[in-house]
Formats: sequence, C-alpha cells, structure tokens
Amino acid sequence: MAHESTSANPKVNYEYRRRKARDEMRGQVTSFAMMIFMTFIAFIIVIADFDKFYAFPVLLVLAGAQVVLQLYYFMHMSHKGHGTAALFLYSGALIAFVTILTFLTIVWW
Amino acid sequence: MDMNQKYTARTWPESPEKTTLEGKNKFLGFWLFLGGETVLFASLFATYLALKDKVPGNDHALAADMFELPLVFIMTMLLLTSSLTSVYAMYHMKNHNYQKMQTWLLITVFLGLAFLGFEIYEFNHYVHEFHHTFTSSAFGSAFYTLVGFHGAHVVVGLGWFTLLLVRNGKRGLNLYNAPKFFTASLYWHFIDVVWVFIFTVVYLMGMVG
Amino acid sequence: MKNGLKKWRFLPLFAAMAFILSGCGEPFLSTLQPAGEVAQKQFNLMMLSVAIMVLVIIVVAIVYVIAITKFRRSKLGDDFIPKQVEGSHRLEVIWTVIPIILLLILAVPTVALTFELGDQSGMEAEDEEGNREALVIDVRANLYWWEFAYPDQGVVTAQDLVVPTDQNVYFNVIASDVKHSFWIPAVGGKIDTNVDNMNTFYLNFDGEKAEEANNLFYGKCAELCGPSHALMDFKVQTMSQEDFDGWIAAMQESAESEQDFENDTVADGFAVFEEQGCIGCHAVDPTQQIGSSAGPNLTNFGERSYTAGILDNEDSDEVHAENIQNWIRNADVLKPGNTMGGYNEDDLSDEDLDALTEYLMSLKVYSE
Amino acid sequence: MSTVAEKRGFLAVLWDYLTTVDHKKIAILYLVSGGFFFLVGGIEAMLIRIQLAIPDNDFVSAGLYNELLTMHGTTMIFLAAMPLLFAFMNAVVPLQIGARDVAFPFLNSLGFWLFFFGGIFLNLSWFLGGAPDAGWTSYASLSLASPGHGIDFYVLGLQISGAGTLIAGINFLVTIINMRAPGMTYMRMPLFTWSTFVASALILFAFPPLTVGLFLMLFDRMFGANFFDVTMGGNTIIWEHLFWIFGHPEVYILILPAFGIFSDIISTFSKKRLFGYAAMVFATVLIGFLGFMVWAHHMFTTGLGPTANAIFAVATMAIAVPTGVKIFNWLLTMWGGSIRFTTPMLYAVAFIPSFVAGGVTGVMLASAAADYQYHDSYFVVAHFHYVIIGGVVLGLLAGTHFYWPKMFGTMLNETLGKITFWLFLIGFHGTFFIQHFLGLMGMPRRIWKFLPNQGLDLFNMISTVGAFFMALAVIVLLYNVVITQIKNVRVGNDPWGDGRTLEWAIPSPPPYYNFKQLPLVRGLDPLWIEKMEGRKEMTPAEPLGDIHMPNNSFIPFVMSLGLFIAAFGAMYQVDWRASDGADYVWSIPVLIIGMLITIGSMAVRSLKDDHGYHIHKEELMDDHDDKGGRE
Ligand code: HEA
Ligand code: HEA
Ligand SMILES: [Cu+2]
Repeated sequence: MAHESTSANPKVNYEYRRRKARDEMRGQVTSFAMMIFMTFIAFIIVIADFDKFYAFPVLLVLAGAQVVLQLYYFMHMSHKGHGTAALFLYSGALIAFVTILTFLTIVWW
Repeated sequence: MDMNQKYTARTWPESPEKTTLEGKNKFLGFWLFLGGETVLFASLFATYLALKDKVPGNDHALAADMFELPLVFIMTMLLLTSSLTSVYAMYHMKNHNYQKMQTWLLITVFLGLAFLGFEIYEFNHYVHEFHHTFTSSAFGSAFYTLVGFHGAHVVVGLGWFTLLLVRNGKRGLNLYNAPKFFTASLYWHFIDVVWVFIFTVVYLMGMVG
Repeated sequence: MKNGLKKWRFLPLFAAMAFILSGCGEPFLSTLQPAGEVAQKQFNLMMLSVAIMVLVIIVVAIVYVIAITKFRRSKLGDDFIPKQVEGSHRLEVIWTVIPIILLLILAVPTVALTFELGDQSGMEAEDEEGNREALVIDVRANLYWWEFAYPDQGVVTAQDLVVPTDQNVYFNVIASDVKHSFWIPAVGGKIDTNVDNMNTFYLNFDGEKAEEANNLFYGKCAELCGPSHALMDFKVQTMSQEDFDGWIAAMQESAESEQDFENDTVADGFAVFEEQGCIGCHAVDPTQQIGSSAGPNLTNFGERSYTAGILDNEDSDEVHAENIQNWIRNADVLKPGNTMGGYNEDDLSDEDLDALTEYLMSLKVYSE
Repeated sequence: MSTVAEKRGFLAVLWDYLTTVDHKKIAILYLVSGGFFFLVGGIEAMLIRIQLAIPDNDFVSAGLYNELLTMHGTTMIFLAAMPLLFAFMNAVVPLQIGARDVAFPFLNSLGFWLFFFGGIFLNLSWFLGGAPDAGWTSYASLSLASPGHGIDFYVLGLQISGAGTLIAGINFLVTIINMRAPGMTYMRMPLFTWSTFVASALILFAFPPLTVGLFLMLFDRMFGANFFDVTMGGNTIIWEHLFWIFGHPEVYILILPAFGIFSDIISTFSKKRLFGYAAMVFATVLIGFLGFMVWAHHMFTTGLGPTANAIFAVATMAIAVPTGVKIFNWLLTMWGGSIRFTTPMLYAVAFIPSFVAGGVTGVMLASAAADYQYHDSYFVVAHFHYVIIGGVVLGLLAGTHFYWPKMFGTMLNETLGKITFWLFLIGFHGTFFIQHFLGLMGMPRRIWKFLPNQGLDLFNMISTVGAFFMALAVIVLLYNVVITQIKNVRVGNDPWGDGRTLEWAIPSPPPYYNFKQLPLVRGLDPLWIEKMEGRKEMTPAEPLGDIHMPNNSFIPFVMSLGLFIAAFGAMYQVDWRASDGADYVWSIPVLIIGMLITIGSMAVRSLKDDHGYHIHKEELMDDHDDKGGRE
C-alpha cells in the first residue's frame, strides 16, 4: 500500500516533472527576491525613523507576508496533500496569537 | 519494499519524501511538530514582549540602546539566503541529482555557521559593552532565552544536516533517506520563519519603540 | 443583582436553596451567611447558579432514571436487537438551545456583577475640601502575618483589621515576599496580594450582621504561601463609624503621647523588649511606614482578639497572657517556618518573659 | 503471547519489555507504571485525609503536608491519569482503526521511557532532601522562595516526562491520520479514537507553553535568570498564564479520552449505535477548541480586571453546551437500547450523574464574581475531584475492566468488579460531596490543618471516612487483578459478546502484527455490521501478504536514562556554585555525561539504518489459532 505510482509512461512523466520542478524553482526564486525586498523595506522604515504608530503595523504585515512566502513556496504548502499540516499549523498559529495577545494586555494591567 | 533500492532520475518518484509509509508518517509528524513549535516560540515571544526593557535600575541598557541594524541585517540576509539554498537542495533532491543536493546543503550549512558566528559576536558585544547579560535583568533573561532558543535551533539544524550528509555521503539518494533530507530542510525553513519574527519584533520594533 | 432576582421562575427554588444552605457554617466565617453587600450580591449570584444547576440535574436525572430502568436487557431479553438510531436533529437543537438560554440567564448577571465589583471609582471621590470620602486601607501580606495601614489617617496596625460598618471600604493589597490572597469569607470574595503590583477592591461590612458575629470576622490567606499557610489567619473587628473615629483618634494620639508605664513590671517588660531586640522587628509606633518592619506592629497588641492570629484570647487576661507566653516560647512550633522562631529559657528567663508579657498586654490604645 | 512469555526466563521477558516497540506491550508498560503511580498518589491522598480528619491534627508536619499535597496533585495528573489513558490508547486505538502498528513505534517507546524516568526522578525527591511543596501549580513567587531541591525535582521531572507526552501525542495524531484501514474514514472512527485524536492535538499545543514555563523556572532557579524576580524586573503572572494556558487544556486532555471510553462502552452494552455520532464528534472537537480560550478562569482573583474576567467567564460557560450535547447523546444511546449492566457499564452509568454534578459546579466557578468566593476554597477541590474522579477515574476503571480481556486474554472477575464499583462510588461521593459545603463555609484549600471552633469538624471527618471506602475499593481491585492473572482463564475474540468495533474482531490478546490481513471497513461499528450479516469476523481488504515489522530497540531506554542522569547534574550544580559546595564538583561532569549518553544514542539511532523485518506469508499461514487462543 505504500507504493504510489506516478504515471503510466515514465518518460512523459519525467519530462513533465522536470519542467514542473523548474517552473516551481522560478517561483521560489521570485519569492526569495520579494523576501529580500521586503526585508529592505522593513529596515528602511526603521532607519527612516517613522512613528511607532505607522511603523509597527507595516513591519508586522511585512513579516506576515514573508512567512506566507516561506510556508507556501519554500515549504511547499501550496502543494496538495498539505491540508492536515496546514490545519495544525494554523491552529498552532491561532493559539500563538491568543497567547501573545494575552501577554500584551493582561500581564501588565 | 526494499529501502535501499537504487533509483535513477527517471525511476525516482515525484514526491520521494512521501512515497513510503515511513516517509509519509515522518512528513506529517514533522509538520505537526512544527505546529507545536509555533506555540513554543509564541510563548517565548510573549514572555519577551512582557519583559522587554524591564530592568532593575536606570543604569541598565535598554533594547533601543543596544541593537545595531547593520548586524541584524547581515544576519537576516545570511539566514534568508540559506533558506533559498536549501530550497535549491530540495530541487535537486526531487530531480535525483545527489551531488548538487549535497553541494547546496553544504552551502546552507556554511551560511548557517556564519549566522551563528555573528550571533555569538552579537551576544558577546552586549555582554561586554552594555553588561546586558542573562542574569542582569528580567529583560536580559527574556532576550537571551528567546534569541538563544532560536540559536539552539540553528545549531540543531546544522548538526542534523551535517549528520545526514556524513551518513549518506557515499550511498546516494534512496527512499529511506529522502524523507530525512526533506524534513531537515523543512526544519531549516521553520527556523527562518522564526527569525523573520525575531528580527521584526525584537530588533526592528525594539529600535522603533 | 436585582436582575437575577427578577427571574421569578426560580424564586421558590431559590428561596429553598438559600434557606437550606444558610444553615451551614458559622456566621463569622461562612460565605453562606453573607454579612455585607458584596458577599450578599455574590451569594445571590451563587444561589441563582445553584438554582440553574439543580434544574439541569433534575432534567438529566429524569431522562437518566427512565433510561436505565426501562431499557434493561434483563427485561427485554437477550435476543432483542434495538433499533440502530442515527440521531435526531430536533433533539440536538433542543439540547443545544436550552442550555444556551440557561447560560445566558447566568452570564448576564455574572458580567454585570463582575463589572460592578470591579468598579473602584468610589475610592477617588472627594468632598469639597479635597479630602477623600471613602476609607482606604492598605493591606500588606507577609509570610504568615498581615499589616494594615490607614494612609489618610496615618495609622498602621497588624493582625486585627479594624473597620467601620455600613460603608464601602477600599483595600489596596500587595505582598512583600510571596503571593498571598486576602479573604474575609463572610464579607466578600477574595483578592490576591501579588508581589508584582497593587490590587484594589472594596468590601462593605454590614452592621447588623456583624453583631450576629460578635463584631469579629475571620480572615484567611487563600493562596498557598508556605508551611504555615493554614495559620495565616487574621481577624476583623467591626465597629460603628463613631467608634472607628474614636479608635483612629486614639491610635494617632498614642503616637504622640509619651511612654508612661503603669507599673514597674511593665517598665521592666519594656526593657526586655528592647534588650532582646524585639523592637527591631516589632514597632510600637502606629505611624510607622507600612512594609518597613519584619514583624507585626504591636501598638495596640493588648487589644487584639487573637494572639498571632490563631490563639484565641477569649477576652480573658489569663488566657491572653498564657497565649503570649506560649507564642514567645514556641513560635516556631505554632507557626512552622515563621521568621520569629521560639525563645527558650536560655534566651529569655521566666521572669523576663513575665515582665515582657505584662508589657505587651499593656499595649492598649482604645479600651476604656 | 503471555503463555509463551511465561515459559521464557524472567530476564528474557524483562529485556523484551525494555526494548519493545510493540504498542500492545507499551500499553502494558503504561498500565503498570501508571497504576503504580496511582497507588502512590492515592497513598498521599490518604495521608492528606488522615491529617484533615480532625481539627488541629499533628499527624504530619506542615512542611510534609505541603509536599504531600503537591506530589498528590502532580503524581495523579501527570504520572497516573495521563499514562493510564495512554495505556488504553496504545492498547486499543491502533486496533480500532485496523492498523498493524502505530506510526512511530520507536518514538512510542521513547515516549514511554521519558515519562517513566521523569516520574521516577520526580518521586526520588522524597528520598533526596524533600519533595516539591508549592502545589501542583507551583506559582512562581512561592516556588522561587522554596528552599532545597524540591521544586527542581518538579521542574526537571515534568520537563522530561512532558517531552514523552508530547511525543506520544504526535505519534497518535499521525497514527490516526495515516494508518487507518481501508474504508475507515474519519466519520467511521469509534469515539475513543476520535477523542484520542482531539486529546493528542491538545497535547501538541498545550505542552509547549508548559515546556516554556518550566524552562523559565529552571533558568531562574538553576541558572540565575530573573523571569519571576520582581526586584530584577521580572513578573510572576507570566508563570500563572503559561501554566494555565497549559493547565486548562490539560483537564480536557484527561477527560476527552475518558469520554471516548464511555461512548464505546455505553454503545456496546446498550447494543445500539451511538446516538448522534456526528454531533458527538463535533462536540469533542469543539470542547478541544474552546479548551484553549478559557484558561484565565483559574486567575479570576489575580486582578486581571473586570473586562478580562467577564470575557473568560462567558467563554468558560460556553463549554457547558458541547458537553451537554454529549451527556444527552449518551442518555439517548441508552434510551431504547438493551442495557446490560456489566462492570464497565456500571461505571459508565455512574459516570453520567457524577460528571454532570462536577460539570455544573464548574459552570458555577465560571461565574467570575461568585468565583471570588469559591476560588482556592474546598469548593474548587470538590469540583475538580467530581470531574476528575467522576469522569476520568471512573473512565479508567471502566476501561480497565472493559479492555482487560483484550490486553491480557483473560477477564477480571465480575463480582469483585462490582464490589469495587460500589465501594468506590460510595466512597467518592462521601469524600467529595461534603467538600462543596466545606468550601462555602469558608475552608480554604491547601491548608495543613484547620483549627477547631470554625464549624468544619464534622464534614471533614465524613470526607475522610469516604476516602477509606475508596482505598478499600482499590484494594479489592488489586486482589481481583492478582487472582484473575493466576487463574488465567483464556477468552476469545469478543469476550463481552457485544463488541462492535474492530478490536473485538481479532484474538485477545492480538498477535503481535494485529491483523493478518487488514480488514475492510464498511461503516460505523464495523464488527456489528458483519455480525448483523451473520459473520463472526471481518472481511479482509487485502490478500495475505508479507508484513513489515519494526525491530525492537534499547535506544529509547538509554536515551531517557541519559536525560535522567543529566537532570541530577543540572540540579546539583547549583550547590556546587554555592560557596561551600565543593562536594558537588561532580555535578557538571554528570550533566555532561548524561547529555552525551542521550545525544550519543540519538546519533546511533540516526547513523544505524533500521529497516525492520518482514514476517513472511508462509509464516503467517502456519501461524495457527493457538497464538491468540481464538474461540
Ligand atoms: C477532568 C478535569 C476537569 C474538567 C472536565 C473540568 C471541567 C470544567 N471546569 Fe474545572 N477544574 C479542574 C478540572 C476539570 N474541570 C481542575 C483540576 C481545577 C483546579 C485546578 C487547581 O486550581 O488546582 C479546575 C478548576 C476550575 C475553575 C477554577 C476555579 C478556581 O480556582 O477558582 C473553573 C472556573 O471556571 C472551572 C470550570 C470548569 C468548567 C466550566 C468545566 C466544564 O467543562 C464542565 C462542563 C460540563 C457540564 C456543564 C455538565 C454537563 C452539561 C449539561 C448537562 C448541559 C446543561 C448545563 C448547563 C446549562 C449548565 N474549573
Ligand atoms: C487525577 C487526579 C486526582 C485523583 C485521582 C485524586 C484522588 C484523590 N484526591 Fe486529590 N487532588 C488532585 C488530583 C487528584 N486527586 C489535584 C490536582 C489536587 C490539587 C493539588 C494542589 O492543590 O496542588 C488534589 C488535591 C486533593 C485534596 C486537597 C488538598 C488540599 O488542598 O489541602 C484532597 C483532600 O481531600 C484530595 C483527596 C483525594 C482523595 C481522597 C483521592 C482518592 O480518590 C484517592 C483514591 C486512591 C486510593 C485511595 C489509592 C489506594 C491505595 C492503596 C489502598 C494502597 C495500597 C498500596 C499497596 C498495596 C502498595 N486531593
Ligand atoms: Cu480550567
């Protein structure tokens, strides 16, 4: 039961897979470039000394976007068969969020 | 199925990490583990945020006094790049190109080592320049614990890659070790994810506020 | 908690519960015999919830009893194959919606009372001259003893909390060593005395109910704090506003008045008190800063109802004297782990102890 | 199997158990060690009750009392209740889903040994200078002030056994997701499997905060950090939050599997499929989810402010709804069924009202403004023993009787079982019902002694008498176990006769590979379906073929042992650093040696390929019925 046949004709399959992998690689390089870019922006925001009020949300959004790129492109969560993994990761993220929110609000009251 | 069966690029399955039942289990189990790690790091972040700049006296250095952007920037670039190189490694793993995979993993390891070097330098700097130590204040304890936990993950990740490379150096890729390489690289990406939050929340937001 | 009471359906049940439960416990200790507005409101909320819970239990019990009596295999025979029912949407809805309604009936007054009790704005109210209207008391919990300060009056005392009846009294509570919790069950719920920060809440001592309890309530530490956690009791003396004003005045006066000893033994006792170093931990100055000494302030020690919060003086000088001596000799046994420790004959001779006792019992400010 | 085992020497059996990766044997390991710790925790409880029988008692000293109460709570929760649940999960879940094994047999064994060594470490504190004494919650200010090494034992012991629990949780999750037999869809899984699944998910997310909390405590106590030291900027409330973010889900980790056991028992002995199966599943998941949103109800009096208190109060109350759904579905399962009052069913039937009573007091506690009165009083003690004993322990006792034949191939004596049941039930209500009133009458919890003349004497005495009934019940159970194993009357696949799920379709105990051929699952309660169609066994889903099995391994034991050793080093290096600690210079080397053992065995594990072995088709065909003693 552990066998998972890929395609009837290995040759076609091979070519197809190579191409797909290359396409994917291109996507990954693009997302890497975006991540670098976002990091730059994040640092510039800090160097430019924006007000906390504006800087924090932007920084957090940038971090969030980077994480999504990591998860979906680098860690292949965009591929099928990641449903359960995503479910558990997001559950963890939800609890993580609640925990952090708590510590920001009702530890120092 | 014989785990050591030899494959060529053509017979190599599409998702080698999930082809065997062992691989499938390992793959899922590892993702679940990462779900738990998310909560683990959240607890550490939460603790850090609650204790940030909480020091016993006025003479103790605060976050904004110490952090240096260039250093953090370099560290971020190193780790981000190492994430990309491990993606390259997995690309070659899927194409059953063992040699290239090894090369890219090796590069990843070196980038990780460089990152660690900077981190050690950084900690050393804080301790000597600012007397900001693990025991000098609650802020110190929380800072070194959060960043140190991440650093420890980096160490484990590097050890893991190294062990895998050494163990499998001569025997090439098969369905027994492919899932191992794959989960190790997932781990590496996760370390990067955590770092994204560390540089944002600890350093960048620490500098601003 | 008026809106809770308005749920007329529960009224008979409610009354019956309250009647049965109020037979429980002692008026100076039991939450079931509330002796103040806060405790009363909490009691009402408790009774509302008990009523709901009893209702739930009754419903479950009815279905339950029928099910386990009617559907026994011994009655139905071994061959009986029950219908394999999948479920019922209508029933699912019913037993989802009804509990939600019951919970709402409980949740609304809960939230209301939580906010009501959480409202400390009364503490800030000032009269025309800018003086605070309400009485504020600072509470400091220490390993196995309690310190109470009246910041606006400039008075500090320990172990026996003295409060006026029929008004809101505000408390600022904190701990000096480890976490404790401040609880006077008959008068209202507890609040933790954290080491990190000050907590604030209020209580209201009902004059009439207090009389039933002989104007003396038991206070407890409600957070595990070490070996003698069980013995970290304190007492609350309640009195009318006038008496309280008199008490405060007497305390303030005692700070200004010169030491004058009734007789020589007392004077000797004071000498022992100084020589033995008692004074290093125990101040007899009511204006002392809260939190500045290692042991309870003893200014009005002679008037306290219990020695060390646990030994009942029974309003009798003999018992009181006995308690004091027992305590000084065996403090470490009576309250294990406390910082005072016992003084045996080598440390303190019997004569000295007698004199010391005499002195301590003479520490009165407000008894006629 | 056990008949085979008896013929072998004791050492061979011991070695077998030390190295086993078979989930059925690991189940037995969990059962035995969890049972042992239950006795330990129970003896501690008895000492507590004896001390509190009369006012101003001096049976135990103040310090010892605090150690007893801390170790009672900690042992019962971490070392008794959870491992006992793991015992049944290991024994039953793989069978219920038609799997040959768990997903990670090696990790399964590692999880057990970590728990075991953690538990032993914690309990060694009794002999090495004193047990922890700050309550099972170990609130930071008190636990930092606690002298000696008691709290260090707590921190390190729980850290080690907690790692084992986390591993076990992940293992069950992956097993249930990946290893189900053909046709065993999610919505056909028995409720015990479902509740194991949800409880494991809770473990996955609840244990990391505990791990972090313990690390902070460890750093503060052993390495000079200042997380909880207020004078250095620390904050003790952090511990309270981290502990309860773990602590509240923990109580559902305990109760959900018990719910699962009861669901299976009630449906089995009512001869009826579970009423409202889908709703039951949904309610289980919902309870798990809500369980993470309510922890601050343990901190109502901390001073979080009315807004936080109100939010957490309402969120807490919400849990009553899915729990109520479960209660009513159990009632309706019995309704219209054909109920047979076997011992397990007696427990299940007693569980319903007992748990409801505990649950509704939980809702009363959730009422924040009123909780200011209940909190840290005996009312809370009454609440949680009602839910824990009335829910979890009754579930464990029910499971013990229900699954004993599956695990050991012989049945516990029913008459003795019923005697145990009645003694325990009477004792339980006698002990704890009265404690509600003690709490309301103003008795704080965790008090070493209560003084006379406070109106608390009579009820405390009654409570103590009740506890003796429970002790008697436990002794009868032990006796039952012993004579049952001595008589050793073998039973067949389905000894209760009413089995509905897959575990009852194979021999008791099952052969080490569980299923010769994986069964084909055609619906909920697959065995019942086959029975209704006149078959006694499952239809296979595959032809007879080779079966892949994992090899035994000693590495998990060694790995855990290494941590156990390292923990001593970590703990005593504090004394070494203290000025007069020359006697403790060995501590750092011990720490290092321990870590090297662990890391070394991890390296061995990853460097040495372990592909397991195959049982060949021919062997399986030879393998006649004698192996499991089928009917
Ligand atoms: C197995 C363990 C277990 C379980 C299942 C529960 C279940 C619940 N618990 Fe309990 N609890 C503990 C173990 C458990 N608890 C422990 C160990 C402590 C103390 C820790 C310590 O301090 O040491 C504690 C403490 C505790 C507190 C803190 C008290 C304090 O310290 O001041 C609170 C407060 O809200 C609470 C609430 C609840 C609620 C609302 C539920 C609910 O899940 C109950 C839901 C069930 C029902 C309500 C019954 C069935 C429902 C119906 C029949 C439907 C209709 C019902 C209504 C409309 C009400 N619990
Ligand atoms: C799974 C959880 C669990 C279980 C099963 C129990 C079971 C029992 N518990 Fe408790 N308990 C807790 C969890 C649990 N408890 C927790 C978490 C606390 C809070 C701790 C804290 O405040 O920090 C607590 C606290 C607690 C207190 C309050 C202490 C205090 O606040 O000062 C009391 C007092 O009555 C008590 C009593 C009992 C009793 C009588 C039993 C009985 O049911 C026990 C029954 C078992 C036995 C009686 C075993 C019998 C053994 C033998 C007969 C010996 C035979 C031996 C050999 C042959 C070797 N427990
Ligand atoms: Cu809870």
